[in-house]
Amino acid sequence: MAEEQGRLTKTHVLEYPYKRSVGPVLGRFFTGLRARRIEGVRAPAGAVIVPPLEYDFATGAATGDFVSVGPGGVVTTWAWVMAPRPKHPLDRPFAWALIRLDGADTAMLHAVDAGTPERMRTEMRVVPRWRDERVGHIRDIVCFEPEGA
Amino acid sequence: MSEAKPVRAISTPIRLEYSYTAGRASTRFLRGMAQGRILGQRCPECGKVYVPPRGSCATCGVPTEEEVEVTGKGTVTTFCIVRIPSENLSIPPPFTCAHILLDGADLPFFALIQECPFDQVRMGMRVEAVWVPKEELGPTFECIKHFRPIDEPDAAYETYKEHL
Amino acid sequence: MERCAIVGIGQTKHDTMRIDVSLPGLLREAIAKAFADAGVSWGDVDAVVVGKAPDMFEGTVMPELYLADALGAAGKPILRVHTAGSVGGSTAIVAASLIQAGIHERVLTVAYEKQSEGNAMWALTVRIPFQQAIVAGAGGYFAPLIRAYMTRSKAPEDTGIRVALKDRLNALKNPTSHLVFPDVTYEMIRDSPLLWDPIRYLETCPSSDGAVAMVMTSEAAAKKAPNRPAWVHATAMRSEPTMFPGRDQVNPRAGRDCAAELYKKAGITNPRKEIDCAEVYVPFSWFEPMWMENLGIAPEGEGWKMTLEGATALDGDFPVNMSGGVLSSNPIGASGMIRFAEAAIQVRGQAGEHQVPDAKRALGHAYGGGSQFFAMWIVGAERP
Amino acid sequence: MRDVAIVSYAQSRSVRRELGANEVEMVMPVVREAVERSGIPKKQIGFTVSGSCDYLAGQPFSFVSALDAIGAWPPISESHVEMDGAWALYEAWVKLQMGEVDSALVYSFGKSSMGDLPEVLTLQLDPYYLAPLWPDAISLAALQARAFLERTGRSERDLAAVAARSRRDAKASPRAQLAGDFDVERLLADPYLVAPLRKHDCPPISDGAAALVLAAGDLARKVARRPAWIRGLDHRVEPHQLGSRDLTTSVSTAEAGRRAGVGKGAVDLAELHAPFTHQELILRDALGFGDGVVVNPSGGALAGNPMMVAGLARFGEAAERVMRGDAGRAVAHATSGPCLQQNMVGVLEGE
Repeated sequence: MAEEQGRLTKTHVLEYPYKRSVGPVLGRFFTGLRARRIEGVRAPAGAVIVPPLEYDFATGAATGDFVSVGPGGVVTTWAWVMAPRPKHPLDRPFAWALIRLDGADTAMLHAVDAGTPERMRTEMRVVPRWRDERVGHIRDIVCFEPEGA
Repeated sequence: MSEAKPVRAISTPIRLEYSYTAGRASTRFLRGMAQGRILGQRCPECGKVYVPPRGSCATCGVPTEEEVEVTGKGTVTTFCIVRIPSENLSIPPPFTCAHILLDGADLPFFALIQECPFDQVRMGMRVEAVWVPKEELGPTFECIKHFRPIDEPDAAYETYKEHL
Repeated sequence: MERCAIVGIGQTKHDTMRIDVSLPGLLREAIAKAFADAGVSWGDVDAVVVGKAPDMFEGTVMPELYLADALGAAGKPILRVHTAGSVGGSTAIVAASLIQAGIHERVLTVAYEKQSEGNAMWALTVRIPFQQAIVAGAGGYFAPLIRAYMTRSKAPEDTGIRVALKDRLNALKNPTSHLVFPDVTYEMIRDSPLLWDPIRYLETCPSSDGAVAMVMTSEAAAKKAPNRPAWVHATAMRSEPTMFPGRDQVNPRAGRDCAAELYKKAGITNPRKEIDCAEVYVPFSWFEPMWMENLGIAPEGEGWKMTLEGATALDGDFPVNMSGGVLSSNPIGASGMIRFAEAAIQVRGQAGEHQVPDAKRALGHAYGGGSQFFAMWIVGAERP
Repeated sequence: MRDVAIVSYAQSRSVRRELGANEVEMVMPVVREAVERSGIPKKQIGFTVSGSCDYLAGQPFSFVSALDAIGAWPPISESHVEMDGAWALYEAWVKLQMGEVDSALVYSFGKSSMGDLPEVLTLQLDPYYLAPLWPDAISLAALQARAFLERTGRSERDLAAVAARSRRDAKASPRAQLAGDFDVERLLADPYLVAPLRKHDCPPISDGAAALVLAAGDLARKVARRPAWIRGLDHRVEPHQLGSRDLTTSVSTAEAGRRAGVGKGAVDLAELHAPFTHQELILRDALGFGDGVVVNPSGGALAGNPMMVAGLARFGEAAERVMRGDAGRAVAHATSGPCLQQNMVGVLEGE
């Protein structure tokens, strides 16, 4: 309890360790990440969706076969974070990027550790940096980094 | 690692912090608590007394301004005995929670009944607020620790049946 | 007003934890069944209406946004209703209104809760600064009201046990039920522990993962449906504040007014006679007699007599919760819509083992908050 | 379709942090004002619907206590959407289209200041692939801004010009939180917040509430001198996964605008719900606006952005201008979700 401009104020913490069942499609993707493997899924019209969904985002129809993609890809757009927030994947300035992995038709969001914004550009190639202790989670990829870095 | 079981669930903890400020009516009520007083507000249209005040009359939809002090004595209108442990519980079950209509108020107040066996609480029982020691008073609801029975005859059902 | 038909209904198997599916997968399981029933697919849907209880149950803010893809909503309107426990009912009403207003031909509505992802008990008792701590949870909120009802009505003390026994026996006839006790007996319920005295464990609803979906259409589109539709005869919603002086929470006026408007719209003057069966939101067994009175099916103070006389049993003259009710499956945000859907299932003659013979008109009921939000509909086998 | 109009509007001034009032105390005055201005007695209003978001305050059922603000007694026919108030307006409009009622009260409220808003909005994202990375709302908008700038050849100067114009126009609005004269060159000299966005490209964090009253046909004509008739209203959503969308356009706005009939006549002014500067440019393109359309004379969301209210406010601000006779035909737009995922477009006209 504290006072601010004559008003009573108090901090309220909302905290819960949600656990989410992932089902067959997301489950296979996360299981793949644990083994440093990235898989997408094919939509009925042929597009390869990465990360995979149980459904075609455009129509709702069920998706089909799994397709190996990446691990590298190209940045389709990016944003440079000057001051990372505590929950961000990296604790130093980095880029958020949409990354279209090789063989995919959609782009996935992740962080790119490029050091400085000068090293970032749209269409640049990036590769994942894997976490040593992988559990089957999107954060098994620590971030991406410029290819050849 | 690849021989391990397929991933069936992921962990996604969430923690958010908020800063709350008490509204006008709550501020007045809580400041009253810090002085060992129970303050309500009267609706200018229907004349009913809200304790704790909510800043408005829920039926008339108008702001409530006039302050009314009520005593810590009241009547149990109904109750339940909580026997199941659960999240966010500060005391171990079993214990009794009651709706208490404070004398002078028109709205029952939800509170614990203690200093009496949990299974001897009854509808119509007269009770009073038990406060924390003076030096521990502050702007919180917890200034009233609980309610306890007092030596008065039970209120007649007719006197509180509108407040169930 | 356009007529609205329910041509497709699907429910998941409700369970404590549907670890086998993702949350979108859970919804799509219900939707796939509704689509098969309606003879439609994703491309046939004009708009989607989603209902669920507080976002904190699963920890996603306004989840209809991320669910848009899973619901095939891209390029379509999507709405998200939230009216506390009555939400499943109000969601169905909003979906029906899109047809009744003549705005869309085919609307998909879906309601869900995946309680196992989080903890509803936690979410409902989060300590909020400057508010009184909720020390007792949902049961602790409603138990005093039940005690007040017992006192007022002088109902026999085992009324709640009898309701629970009836609902748990009905649940055995419903393949989607979460709680299934094949050997359930009166004694088993009587001897189950008191949680929030006077509420016993087996008189209480479970926490479930589950979803329900319905396809609603205009009259023209209903003609193309392969199975017999249910028709919406009337809908009504009513709300009142949580706390005000003199509030009757045992027999809240919002519920009485809601029912009165509903019957008026449906042309019903004697609900007990003119309605063949009802699916009523009963999270604690004692709410059956309380709602029978609130709904005007029984005179005030006499709702318990219907239970005792067996009127609300599957073979009674006014069957209630033929599906097993909320006591048997409770994916909170879906529970209201399940009532609405089960009412429609009855008049479509699709209820299988829990079918009321020749049900022509059924009531679906949902309530929420501190017995303050009500949503109801009457559905019928005949076009209104 | 039945003729339905907005007949009154009220909104609190957007403030960075409302210390004095809780949600109920914030909602009560605007509801009173909107109802009084409508000339329809409160007890005669046929339907009430609100929009809000539990997570702004971090407490379940925040809309339940707001019901205290409106005096819901005797019990009222009422609903709530966990969406911006603009979608509450949509539900009310549908109810009026059914013909069962002739008037409706719509309100919404949001105290965004209570939590860390960019993080609260993170929880709007896919909980498997996106939210666990904790991308914040500003970062996602910045991804969209860069894609837009690179595809269209527009510049950061164009974005700064939107900010400067919005906040200049906001000087005339008593509801604005951020108003004043800003020099584009000076704005461009500021550091990036999340490149390519600077602070001026982003909306302020605001607390606020708004309410409006809808009336149908003759009732609207009776109570309002010049009702703002809703001639078209539609909303559409796009896929959620950002990497599956073209972020540089807003196909859902274009489709909603087409269905609402935006192109059927000249547009005098538009209130567009564009929390970020580049989003105004995307929306203008999607709606096919030329230079003749006055956009966001109120200052828009860049001048005050109470969450859950800012979309409804666009309808209110546009309606007020039609009711005053400042505009004959106006467009109102609301958005929800990351990077303009969901959009609503309405066309408002005087008689």
